[in-house]
Amino acid sequence: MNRRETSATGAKAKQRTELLRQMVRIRRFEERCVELYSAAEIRGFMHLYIGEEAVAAGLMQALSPDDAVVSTYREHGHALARGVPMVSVMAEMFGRTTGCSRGRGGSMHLFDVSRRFYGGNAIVGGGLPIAVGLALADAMRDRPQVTACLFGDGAVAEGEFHECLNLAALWRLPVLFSCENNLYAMGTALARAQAETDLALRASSYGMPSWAVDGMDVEAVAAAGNRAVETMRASPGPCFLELRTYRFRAHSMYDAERYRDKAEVEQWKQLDPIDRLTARMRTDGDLDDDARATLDSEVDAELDQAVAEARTGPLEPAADLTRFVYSE
Amino acid sequence: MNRRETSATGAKAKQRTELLRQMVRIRRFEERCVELYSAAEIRGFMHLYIGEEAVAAGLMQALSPDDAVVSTYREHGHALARGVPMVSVMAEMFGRTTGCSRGRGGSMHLFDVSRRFYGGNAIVGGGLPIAVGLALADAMRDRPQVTACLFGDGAVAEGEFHECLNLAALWRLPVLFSCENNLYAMGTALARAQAETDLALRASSYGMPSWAVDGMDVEAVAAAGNRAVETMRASPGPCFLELRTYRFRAHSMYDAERYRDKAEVEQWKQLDPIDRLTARMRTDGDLDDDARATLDSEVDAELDQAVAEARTGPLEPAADLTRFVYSE
Amino acid sequence: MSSAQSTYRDALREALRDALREDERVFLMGEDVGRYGGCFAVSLGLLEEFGPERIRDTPLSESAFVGAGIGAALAGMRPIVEIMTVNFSLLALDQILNNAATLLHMSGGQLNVPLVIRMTTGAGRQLAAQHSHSLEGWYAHIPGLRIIAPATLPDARGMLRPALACPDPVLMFEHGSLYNATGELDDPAEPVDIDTAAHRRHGTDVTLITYGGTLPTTLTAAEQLAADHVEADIIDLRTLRPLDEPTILDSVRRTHRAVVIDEGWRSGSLSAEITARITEHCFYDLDAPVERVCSAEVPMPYAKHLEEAALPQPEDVVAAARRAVS
Amino acid sequence: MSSAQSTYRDALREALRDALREDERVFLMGEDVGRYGGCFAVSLGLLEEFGPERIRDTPLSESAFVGAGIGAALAGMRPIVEIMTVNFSLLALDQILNNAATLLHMSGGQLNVPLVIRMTTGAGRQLAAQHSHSLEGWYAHIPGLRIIAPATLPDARGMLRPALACPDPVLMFEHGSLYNATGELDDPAEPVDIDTAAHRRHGTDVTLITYGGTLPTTLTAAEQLAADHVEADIIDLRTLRPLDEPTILDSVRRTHRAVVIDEGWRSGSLSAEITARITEHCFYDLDAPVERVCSAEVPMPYAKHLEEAALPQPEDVVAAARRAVS
Ligand SMILES: Cc1ncc(C[n+]2csc(CCOP(=O)(O)OP(=O)(O)O)c2C)c(N)n1
Ligand SMILES: Cc1ncc(C[n+]2csc(CCOP(=O)(O)OP(=O)(O)O)c2C)c(N)n1
Ligand SMILES: [Mg+2]
Ligand SMILES: [Mg+2]
Repeated sequence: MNRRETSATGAKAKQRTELLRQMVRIRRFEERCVELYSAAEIRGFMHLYIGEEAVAAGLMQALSPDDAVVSTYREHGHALARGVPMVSVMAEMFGRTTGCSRGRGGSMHLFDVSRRFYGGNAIVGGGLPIAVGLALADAMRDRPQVTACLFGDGAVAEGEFHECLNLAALWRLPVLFSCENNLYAMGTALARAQAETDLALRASSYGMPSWAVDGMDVEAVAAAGNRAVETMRASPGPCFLELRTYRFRAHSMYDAERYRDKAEVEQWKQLDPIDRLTARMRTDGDLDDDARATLDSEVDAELDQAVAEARTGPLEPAADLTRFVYSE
Repeated sequence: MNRRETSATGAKAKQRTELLRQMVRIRRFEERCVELYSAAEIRGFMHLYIGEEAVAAGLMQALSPDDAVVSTYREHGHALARGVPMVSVMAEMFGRTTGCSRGRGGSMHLFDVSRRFYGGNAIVGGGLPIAVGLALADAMRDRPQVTACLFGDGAVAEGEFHECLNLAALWRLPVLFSCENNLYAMGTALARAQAETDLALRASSYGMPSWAVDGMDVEAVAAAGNRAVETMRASPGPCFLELRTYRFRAHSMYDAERYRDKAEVEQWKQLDPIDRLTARMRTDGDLDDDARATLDSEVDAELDQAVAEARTGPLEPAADLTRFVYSE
Repeated sequence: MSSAQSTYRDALREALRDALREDERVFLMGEDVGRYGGCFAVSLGLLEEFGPERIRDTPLSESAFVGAGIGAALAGMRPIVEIMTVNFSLLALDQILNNAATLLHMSGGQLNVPLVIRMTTGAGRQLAAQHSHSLEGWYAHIPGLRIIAPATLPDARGMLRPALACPDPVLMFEHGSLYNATGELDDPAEPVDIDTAAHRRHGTDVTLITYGGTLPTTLTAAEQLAADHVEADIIDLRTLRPLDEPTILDSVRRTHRAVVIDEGWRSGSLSAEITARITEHCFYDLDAPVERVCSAEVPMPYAKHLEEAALPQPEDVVAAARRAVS
Repeated sequence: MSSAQSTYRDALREALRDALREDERVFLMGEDVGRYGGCFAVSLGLLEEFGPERIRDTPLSESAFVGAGIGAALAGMRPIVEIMTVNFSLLALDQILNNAATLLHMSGGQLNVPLVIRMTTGAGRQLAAQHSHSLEGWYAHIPGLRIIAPATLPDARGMLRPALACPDPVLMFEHGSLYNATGELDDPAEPVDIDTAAHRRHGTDVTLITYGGTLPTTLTAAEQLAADHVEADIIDLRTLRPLDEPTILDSVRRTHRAVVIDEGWRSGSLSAEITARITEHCFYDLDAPVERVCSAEVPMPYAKHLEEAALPQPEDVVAAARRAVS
């Protein structure tokens, strides 16, 4: 093996480690959230991303800091992978002023304008027009940025989906439509919501490059994300990625999961994106027990610190309740 | 020529005459409306159908009286071809209680429940969900009816279009989506509104039979309408027809038509559906000067009578202003 | 007649079940009403009893399925459309205002729309700015609609029937904080109408006017006031459009003082309309200006202490009533 | 300083032209604003001057292009979005309420939305039930929005600039019956703010409070009243949210009588809020209940005589003012 190869391999291993780290950060963060929710330290609606981490980790690495991200209510993973500090996400869940939305947003409304992370939208489909507008502004100013817009399979049924795909295609705007197809919208299976369940095919009818990706394989997502972003930077216009994934947990914190088989869930768990990448890295010699243990303990340290800081952060004075209704 | 052939030819000639009569009724009706509008006897927004008569005449003959129709604000032609009496349409334009909506609707809101003519909707795309619901009710009660839903090319950009095509396809509802593609939504050419201008192709992506029809040829429309209705009665589910047509006049009563070439308009006028059918009938010996003159004078008599009655119809007492806000 | 412990949620479900059993034209349609059992479990079990044709899960297409409810109603069905929460109803507002509320008039009386639309409303569960609206008072602005808001178990049980019997569109608002409310329910249920307000407490010192999610708040406040020898007359509006003006005005004419408690944002809320009506009709009977206790004019914040600060609390009602009687 | 004859429409266009010239972040987007010249010809000629990038025709996708305006505003542009009429804005209400009005708060102050949305409002042209709404007062219920309604040529000319300078979303309502209104316009134009109401007439007997399309109605009524020796103080609100309470209350404290004239449907209209505020703050100053002159609660009928009967007429204002001063 010559040096060139070693360093390429080293770079790849580093990239993989970074992808793994992001996925583990998200997973561990959310597992902790479950505990905190059970202890009533977090409240409101909380939608877990567990099982879908490959999508956030793979997509976000494709973006540059100048690119924009528009997300949903199931966005802890998106925010963390985008670089929103864990402590400010956690503080938000605790409703503290140190939270990334000063405690006014909660789990469903994470924002970080310094990272061009534009939320955190709890209206299904509601973020798509905003993404189109962000991309429009960039296009009008001849900036090379793209806007990644994440949404679920459920959003495909909304009128706004249609209006936005058409508008972005018509005006050739750099929106990376990223559909996290986890097969369910709450309790509604895709086939009970869509006459045509091939979502990439549906999207391509608007006249934009569209393809489906194994959303349980973080490297596949990363490759697709890179390719889409390259395509968009090279020539204007949107792309559509259907990221085929699965949520391992309930829709929100609790639900009886009457709408799907335990066996189906188990089958998908076999495709756990963290396990898959770990296994692949071990096979390729990119990860050993030590390295994995180090990674885990780094993440745990980050998490412990985040929880500790979040828990003790200040609360907004009630007298300031009506701040931020209008600009100051 | 044996008797069988004669009578078949006779039937065809009769059908053609009927199609011609409907188109002439619509054309003459609207030409009179223009005069009445200029004389300020009709007010409000008035959208003329002149040039598009083949669509209404061809489609409506495919429906049975039990079928339902949902229309737009450009619906004089639809109402007349559906069998709403000319006098009650005209009286509506005059704002009389003898109008088909008691003078409360005007040009954009013609209704006739006895003919299952459900309006008359001035919100672009607003009629589509209603059509889906009418078809749903019929489907739930195993009735063989279909609901024809007319709308323009402009409506294709609306979110409701998308939601309704998907819902009808998903639930296999008998909606005949009838898109009158006259190439413009007000001043916006189709190519400036749709990334994909082949509307039948777009519709087919929802998983329903869809095809384009020469909307300037009333016999082609009739054939397509018949085929679609047969298809739908034979096996449940929607169909989509893209009826390629053109409006000869301004969007509403007046507009400067800054958005299209005079030459383009002239070219389309060469395809005048009344002229085309007339010519074909003459060639085939289905129409002679006398017959045409008779038809014209019958229509004019109907129209004169309609105007005379409409003009003298009673006005709703102002004291009854708030009737029909709630059921009585 | 017997009576049993129940919840607001169960009462709603029983009403749905009765309606589905009694009239085959009735069906329920909305997001996750079937397999999931309803996002707030109101329709749990109905799919199993009535099947997927009548308990109809819809895609996330609010405008289409609300409009489809209108169309089905026109064709003689009696659809009950569930919108998960009032926040999402904005996506269907065109259908609700431009079609449901308007078709009867536009058609000169031909097309009535016997449609019931149910939705959850209100804050109090830290669901933040896009899931905590109280827009029922806002909807009450629209002619052609009837707006109802059951606040008690008997009303949750009883208002669906007259709503379905009504030939016009009825919007029914269920406050999210009430689903777990418990109480006794008579069997057979007492019939309820959707025309009149209900007296929830009798008193002569001040009239407290409220509805829905703030009824419990108001009842609590009344107890505190009573401890202080201020006896409140409490009116639960139940129907927000049309308002039962006589009941409101009668009470105010007796007490000469009124407080309106309304979870809507204060400016342009239903409380403003009630204040205006009272002053228009009882101006010379009033001993003090009508007081309003509303939500702060802020998109609802997530943090618990801020949400509480934003919402009408019993102490706010007590303070307003004290001002009125002082 | 000179002055010239102009129309309300031209004044709006001049304001747009100035904004587009002065700030390259400004662009206009909406249905038929470009090639068609605007459905009411407000933007006629702007496409030729500023090109299709900045005078942007949109497909019929109200929700998408309003939301795109929000997104573009977030990214530093200064979009002006035109919705043809307020009726169609219902299709974009989710974006307006759940996003434009809410993002600043939800994000804890990070995301302001400097967006201007213009739309036509109001009845009077026999456009019937789906094209005649007056919903600006209804929109004024929503925290996070600013609502403005220029009624005069100088305001049509002057309010866009402060609206664009405002870091928050501003909805501007143009009454359809005003576009052809003529008058003098100063050059250079007097600056106008979007914070204060304007006095349109001074009088001491009764305060008439109105805005937008009913200002001419109210001015006509005032002349009739003056002939009868009743001198009206006329307040043109101009900004419906936030309300300029001091100006309203000052006047009522002087006249002791008030009439609100508002084209919205009476129940739950802005007139109710104004009535409530006046009674809350000036209860002991009032010599008579506040009167309201509103539209009949009916989807607007087409027939001319019915539409006229549904809308506030000068005689209705005169009668209400007479009741107030009697
Ligand atoms: C417009 C709207 N309708 C309904 C809801 C309630 N709701 C919240 S999440 C959800 C399911 C969305 O499914 P999907 O888009 O597939 O995303 P996922 O939750 O699977 O990530 C629903 C119905 C909502 N928030 N907004
Ligand atoms: C939701 C909505 N947006 C805008 C309008 C204004 N408008 C009325 S007709 C029209 C054009 C519609 O074009 P199309 O659907 O092609 O029908 P056509 O007029 O060509 O028959 C527009 C924009 C409207 N009525 N409703
Ligand atoms: Mg999903
Ligand atoms: Mg068209």
